[in-house]
Amino acid sequence: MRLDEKYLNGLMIAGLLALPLWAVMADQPFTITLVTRAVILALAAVGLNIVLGIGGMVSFGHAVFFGIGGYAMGILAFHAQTYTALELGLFTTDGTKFMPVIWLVAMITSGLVAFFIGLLSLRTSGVYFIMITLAFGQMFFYFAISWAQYGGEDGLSIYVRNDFPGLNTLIPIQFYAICFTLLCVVLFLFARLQASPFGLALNAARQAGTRVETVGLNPMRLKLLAFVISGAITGLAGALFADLNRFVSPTMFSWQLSGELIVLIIIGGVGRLMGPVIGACVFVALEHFLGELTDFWHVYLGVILLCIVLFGRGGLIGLLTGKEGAHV
Amino acid sequence: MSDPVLATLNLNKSFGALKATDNVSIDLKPGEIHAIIGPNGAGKSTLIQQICGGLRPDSGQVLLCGQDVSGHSTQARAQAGLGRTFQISQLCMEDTVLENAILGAMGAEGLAWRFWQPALKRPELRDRAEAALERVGLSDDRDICCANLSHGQRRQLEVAVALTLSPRVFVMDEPMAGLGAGGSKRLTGFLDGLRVEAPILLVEHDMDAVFALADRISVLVYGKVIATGTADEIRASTEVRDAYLGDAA
Amino acid sequence: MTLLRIENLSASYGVSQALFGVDLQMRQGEVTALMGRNGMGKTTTVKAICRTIRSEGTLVLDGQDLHVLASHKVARKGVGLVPEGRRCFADLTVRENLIAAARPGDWTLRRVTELFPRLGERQGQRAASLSGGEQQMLAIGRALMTNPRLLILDEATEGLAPIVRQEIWAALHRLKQETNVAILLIDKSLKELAGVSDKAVILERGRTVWSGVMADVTQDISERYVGV
Amino acid sequence: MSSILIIEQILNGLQFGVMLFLMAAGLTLIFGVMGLINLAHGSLYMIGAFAAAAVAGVTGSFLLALIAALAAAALAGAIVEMVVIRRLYSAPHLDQVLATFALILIFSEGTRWLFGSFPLFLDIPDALSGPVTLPGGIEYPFYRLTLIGIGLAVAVGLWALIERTRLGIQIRAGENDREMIAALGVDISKLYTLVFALGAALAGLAGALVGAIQSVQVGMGEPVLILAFVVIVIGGIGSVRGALIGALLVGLTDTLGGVFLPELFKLFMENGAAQKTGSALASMGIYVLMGLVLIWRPTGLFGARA
Amino acid sequence: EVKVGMITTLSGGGAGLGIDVRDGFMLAIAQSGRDDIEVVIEDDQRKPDIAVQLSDKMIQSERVDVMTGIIWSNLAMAVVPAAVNQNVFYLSPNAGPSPLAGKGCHQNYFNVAWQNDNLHEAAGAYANGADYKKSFIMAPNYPAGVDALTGYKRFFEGELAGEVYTELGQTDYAAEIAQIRASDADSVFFFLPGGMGISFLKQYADSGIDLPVVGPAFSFDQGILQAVGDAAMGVVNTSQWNKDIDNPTNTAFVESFQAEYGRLPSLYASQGFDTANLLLSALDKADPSDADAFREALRAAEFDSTRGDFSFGPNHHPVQTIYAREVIKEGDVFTNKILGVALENHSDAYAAECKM
Ligand SMILES: Nc1ncnc2c1ncn2[C@@H]1O[C@H](COP(=O)(O)OP(=O)(O)OP(=O)(O)O)[C@@H](O)[C@H]1O
Ligand SMILES: Nc1ncnc2c1ncn2[C@@H]1O[C@H](COP(=O)(O)OP(=O)(O)OP(=O)(O)O)[C@@H](O)[C@H]1O
Ligand SMILES: CC(C)C[C@H](N)C(=O)O
Ligand SMILES: [Mg+2]
Ligand SMILES: [Mg+2]
Repeated sequence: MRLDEKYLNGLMIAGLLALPLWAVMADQPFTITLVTRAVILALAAVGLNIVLGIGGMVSFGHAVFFGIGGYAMGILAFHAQTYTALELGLFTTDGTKFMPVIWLVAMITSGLVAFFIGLLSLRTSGVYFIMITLAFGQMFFYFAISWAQYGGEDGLSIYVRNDFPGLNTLIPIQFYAICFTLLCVVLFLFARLQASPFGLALNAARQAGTRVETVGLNPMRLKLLAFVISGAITGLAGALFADLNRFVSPTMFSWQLSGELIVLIIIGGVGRLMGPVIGACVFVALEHFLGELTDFWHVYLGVILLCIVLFGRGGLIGLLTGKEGAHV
Repeated sequence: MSDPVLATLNLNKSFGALKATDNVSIDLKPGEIHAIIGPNGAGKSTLIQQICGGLRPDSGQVLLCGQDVSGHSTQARAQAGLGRTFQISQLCMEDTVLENAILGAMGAEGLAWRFWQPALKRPELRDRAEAALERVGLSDDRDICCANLSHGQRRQLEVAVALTLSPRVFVMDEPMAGLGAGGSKRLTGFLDGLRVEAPILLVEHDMDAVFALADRISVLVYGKVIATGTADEIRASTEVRDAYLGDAA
Repeated sequence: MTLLRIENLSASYGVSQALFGVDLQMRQGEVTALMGRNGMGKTTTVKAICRTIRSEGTLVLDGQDLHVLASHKVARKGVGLVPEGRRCFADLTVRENLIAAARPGDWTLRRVTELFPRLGERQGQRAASLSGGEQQMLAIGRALMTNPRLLILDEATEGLAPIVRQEIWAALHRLKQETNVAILLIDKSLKELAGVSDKAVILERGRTVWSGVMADVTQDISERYVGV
Repeated sequence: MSSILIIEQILNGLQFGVMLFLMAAGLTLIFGVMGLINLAHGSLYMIGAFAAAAVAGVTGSFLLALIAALAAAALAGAIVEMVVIRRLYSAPHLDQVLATFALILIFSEGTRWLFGSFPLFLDIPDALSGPVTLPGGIEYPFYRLTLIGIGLAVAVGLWALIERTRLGIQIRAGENDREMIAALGVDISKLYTLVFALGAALAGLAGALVGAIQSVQVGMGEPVLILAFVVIVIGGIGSVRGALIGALLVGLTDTLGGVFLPELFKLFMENGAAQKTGSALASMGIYVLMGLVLIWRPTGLFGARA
Repeated sequence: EVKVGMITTLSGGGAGLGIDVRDGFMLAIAQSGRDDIEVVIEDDQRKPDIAVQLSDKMIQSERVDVMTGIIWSNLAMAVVPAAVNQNVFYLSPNAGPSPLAGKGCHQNYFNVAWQNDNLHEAAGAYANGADYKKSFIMAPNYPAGVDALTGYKRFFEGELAGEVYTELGQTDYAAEIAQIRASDADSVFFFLPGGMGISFLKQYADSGIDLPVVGPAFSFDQGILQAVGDAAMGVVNTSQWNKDIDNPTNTAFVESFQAEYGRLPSLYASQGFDTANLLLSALDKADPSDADAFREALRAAEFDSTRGDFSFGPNHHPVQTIYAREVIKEGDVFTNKILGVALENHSDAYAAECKM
């Protein structure tokens, strides 16, 4: 029996609504934290899915944007909590603990960085693109490690979660509501984008770059814009992730994290709307439940992931709907 | 005589020691089909690549409607009205036939930077795309995924995508290749009618088609134009016969 | 003696069926033309023979059921393929393309470059940078290097200059006369096909709708099934 | 800084480069030639080191240990190819990424399961230990000189295999078009199993050789993996020569950067701070190098294709 | 019923340390015979974000009273401040980053191992005693590495022949060894925990340089000494514990640990064991639900430590004796032997900054 992708998507959203509500009733706050983690990782991966799934650019350095989002939050909140001034050359600020401003800063900064990284990286393609984005990731990673002002390798702790008007973000379900809403918004945008002329052109640029050029479109510009949008979304996710943990550290820039984001997408299904969401949920659930079974749970995780690739072409969504995903 | 829509002036291109294009000057006038023939490896595709912006000539110019486009990118030339088909199909294999055509329509309408309304629901794109598919006879296959098309069907789609652009010039690299005998006959008839919309620079090895269609024929050998003339003139040239036609004339 | 026997062959691409019942018989030394309009299943039949697509029905080469063999085993049984779209190894040189396929027999690097002198001149050039026609020659040369008993040419002369095409047809005539190789030909040029083929098989929507001696392919038949 | 020290550091850079090449050699083969993104390459390296340590522990023979490393890694490689990789050649590249990522997890924790959580002992054989004096009075460990020799030998052998043998040609043909080379009668499956096993064996050899002067522990393959990727991408994928040059460049950049950047900063900074800043920049050095190379030549120094 | 949450590294390359801490801890719990203590153990994979989430879980869902287990300073920095602010007690069995000892100290945070600088300070003190005049010092470029060199310099009275920060996770030390050779140092101090130390020592031994080496115990613990092998023979290292410290608790601990797990305990195991015993001693006196009483009970530190005398300074960090040990071979097994005291009843440099 094959499932229609639409139902699957609906089911997934319903699940993400129901599970935390149940957790509130059953007084299982950690379940909420877990789901929040999955939702934030999903958000980051949705960002990556734009370049990877639609545009076919395998960015192995998306942790850069995740990390920038994280550090944007960390730095702003750090200055706000220590009442120290943040000198930004032209002007000085006291930092802020106001989420929307933090998000904006996170998205703008990571979008800008994505612009420059994209500009340089998009000269290459295929495996070289994978590696040059990795190179940028590593540069940021090592930079963060030695950035003593903000904790270096130790990272930065923010003692209280940042504020959102009208909500008490310290209550897990309320913070979850914020993350979930943002995920839904971004998913909606993703769906529109994918079907829009821009999405179609980007998708075409993945499959046949010369074709796109000969109809008078500039694949480089399409890809670059996609990269910027993608970076900004992943940056937003990074800011949320930092807020979830009330902590940022260079591991947010690590290549393992970039790799994990890619893995999430493949598990769910490349280029699928819900691919990253399903991938993130499954991954987080596996990580959690397998960890309780045995010390050597990585072995089991590995075996399960292997089965997903071998038997589910097009990830779990491919397995359930019987349709292959985008070829990247 | 009217001004040429497309012209090359002394184009040169070498690959190492090989002169793939040697001082080529050809032009294309409104309403005509100008066929380029020549042995394999003579440099026809290389010439087309230079005209369309895929390769940068070592020297020489490309003029489109009198304007020098030599320094322009592929996409700029397409926007300026160059519609091209490839010798080896360049299609989005995971997309449907219609989506491939819509992509062309987007290029023509300059509509790639829209992020909201689904591309398939935009009437201006859809109409344009469906009209083009209709003309090459692919209407019934519009929802088939490109990967599931046969070789010949893909060749038809190549032409359809060029049509969606409503270009001022067509540049076609072996559009008949891969079409069956029946398909070639149909396409020949179709191109015959197309020349009034826009002139066609046609590279083709199918001599039946070339002789039936071409107002002028240029023969390219080792990167050089060795002859230009009407079908009869070319057929009569012994030089061309030796280099290319054999006894197909 | 029957070399290749195909009966009621069916094949699908995923859920969409492409062949519904192809019948085809070939004998050693015989040239058979496989005809039909675009998308009627010619290439799919070839793929089935080469075992690059799954199929059902009878598929027997020289008494051996091909359905139990892997693709490379079929080739080693003597099936040489010139595929649609050439598919030369783009990053290899001309010489390397030929060497990669070589198997002992009459056809050697020397003989192939004699047949196609142009390939000889470009031995060190990457296949990707060859002209379309040169690639086609390379594909044929490469298939010959396997010293096949059954040579399959799918769109053998697509994109070739008339003079080269004549060369190739002449080469095929020579092959037919000088060797005992069986040839399965797909090509759009009816005239040339008729000149070299002994028999013809016509496909329509994945079925054999006509087969017989080439000479019997009347104007009527070709108009009906091939569109000319 | 004395000139002898500078020479010695350049030598160190070159030697580190050759060591990197040894690690990258198997990866070039698998990644460059078969077009497979094998993230589990580091695991095969680890398997080699562990097998060597285990056998050396029991027999006390370094030679047997090397043989064991080759055998174990080759076997693991062959099994992996037959059970997993083989099904993925026609799949999108990304599926290979996920599958080999899964293999890392399995191999790493599996090794820990077998050998425990503590590093293993593997030492340089007596015959190769200690320094020798080079012309100019430079004292240099004999073992490292041996590594240079082995690395160069592997480079030549590999280059000859890929470029000069029929097997090599068929392997490269297979990368271009697997289906086609099979249709021409080449048993590409067997060939690829062989190549994979060979690449794995090289990784295992590197693991054993390098393991003798490093720590043999779970996870030792991961940093190596990244470095090896950097090396072959700088050199250009599929080019053995490129991998060697890339490895030397990376080796020199890393070593000399680590030594000279702090010195440079000392010119205008206080000692400790100069050390910190200098070594921070040095750790980014090879990635900056890779970025620059790729921006300059998008397909690496000797690469033809993407 | 008391619930203890242990977050430690149980998978991946750094797992050995976490496993030792856990085993030592659980050994003490088992020996206490108490069945009203539930220990929840989770693997942090050495990732700070995972550690933070696990700590959320411990606090929110498991509602633990006491937390412990973290090995790495950066993970401790991520977890501890938030945890103790939520009124949970945290007993550190290993990491002792300087901020948590100074300005960031907290009444609910107790370190049962050492402050990060301690062993390095002791190494500096030992170097003075050994009459070293010029040291070449080296550590990875990360906060604990900076702490290490700072600690050594704080006590070492000689000059520095060179000061080098290496890359975290570096495996090849040829360049540094060349620098050492070229310098006019008379001794080498290094802090390279885990695999980095193994690599360095092997390569150093093979280089033919024979300057004396001194370092903290982290590259010479029971878990990795076998992997370093002969290269470590005779090297002096500093530690607050060794298996030959002569007191009944320690003798019994070494014996029972070996009986239980079939291997010699490391200093990490001893730290885990001491942490559990500190906890048990406090539980005997008060219940964690009475935070003030329980805190007082912890602060008193009335338990038999494997290191002998043990007490807390004002910032809840140990005041303890640190020894110089030498690597020796007992039969086939490499291990350490105490040479003498490096620092007696040593506290740490940050206590003055701590206001609680
Ligand atoms: N990138 C390249 N590097 C080297 N030589 C090249 C390159 N591209 C083309 N060539 C050579 O230039 C010549 C012209 O090639 P081109 O593809 O233009 O021929 P063509 O006239 O289109 O032939 P066909 O009719 O067979 O398609 C050929 O000999 C080819 O080998
Ligand atoms: N890879 C594929 N996936 C799915 N369907 C396919 C695929 N290739 C071909 N088909 C379908 O199978 C049918 C037969 O195709 P085939 O390629 O055998 O035709 P053909 O006779 O060789 O045509 P042509 O002369 O155009 O090459 C066609 O209708 C085509 O749409
Ligand atoms: C094992 C110890 C040296 C760990 C150290 N506390 C660190 O933060 O990394
Ligand atoms: Mg051409
Ligand atoms: Mg066909």
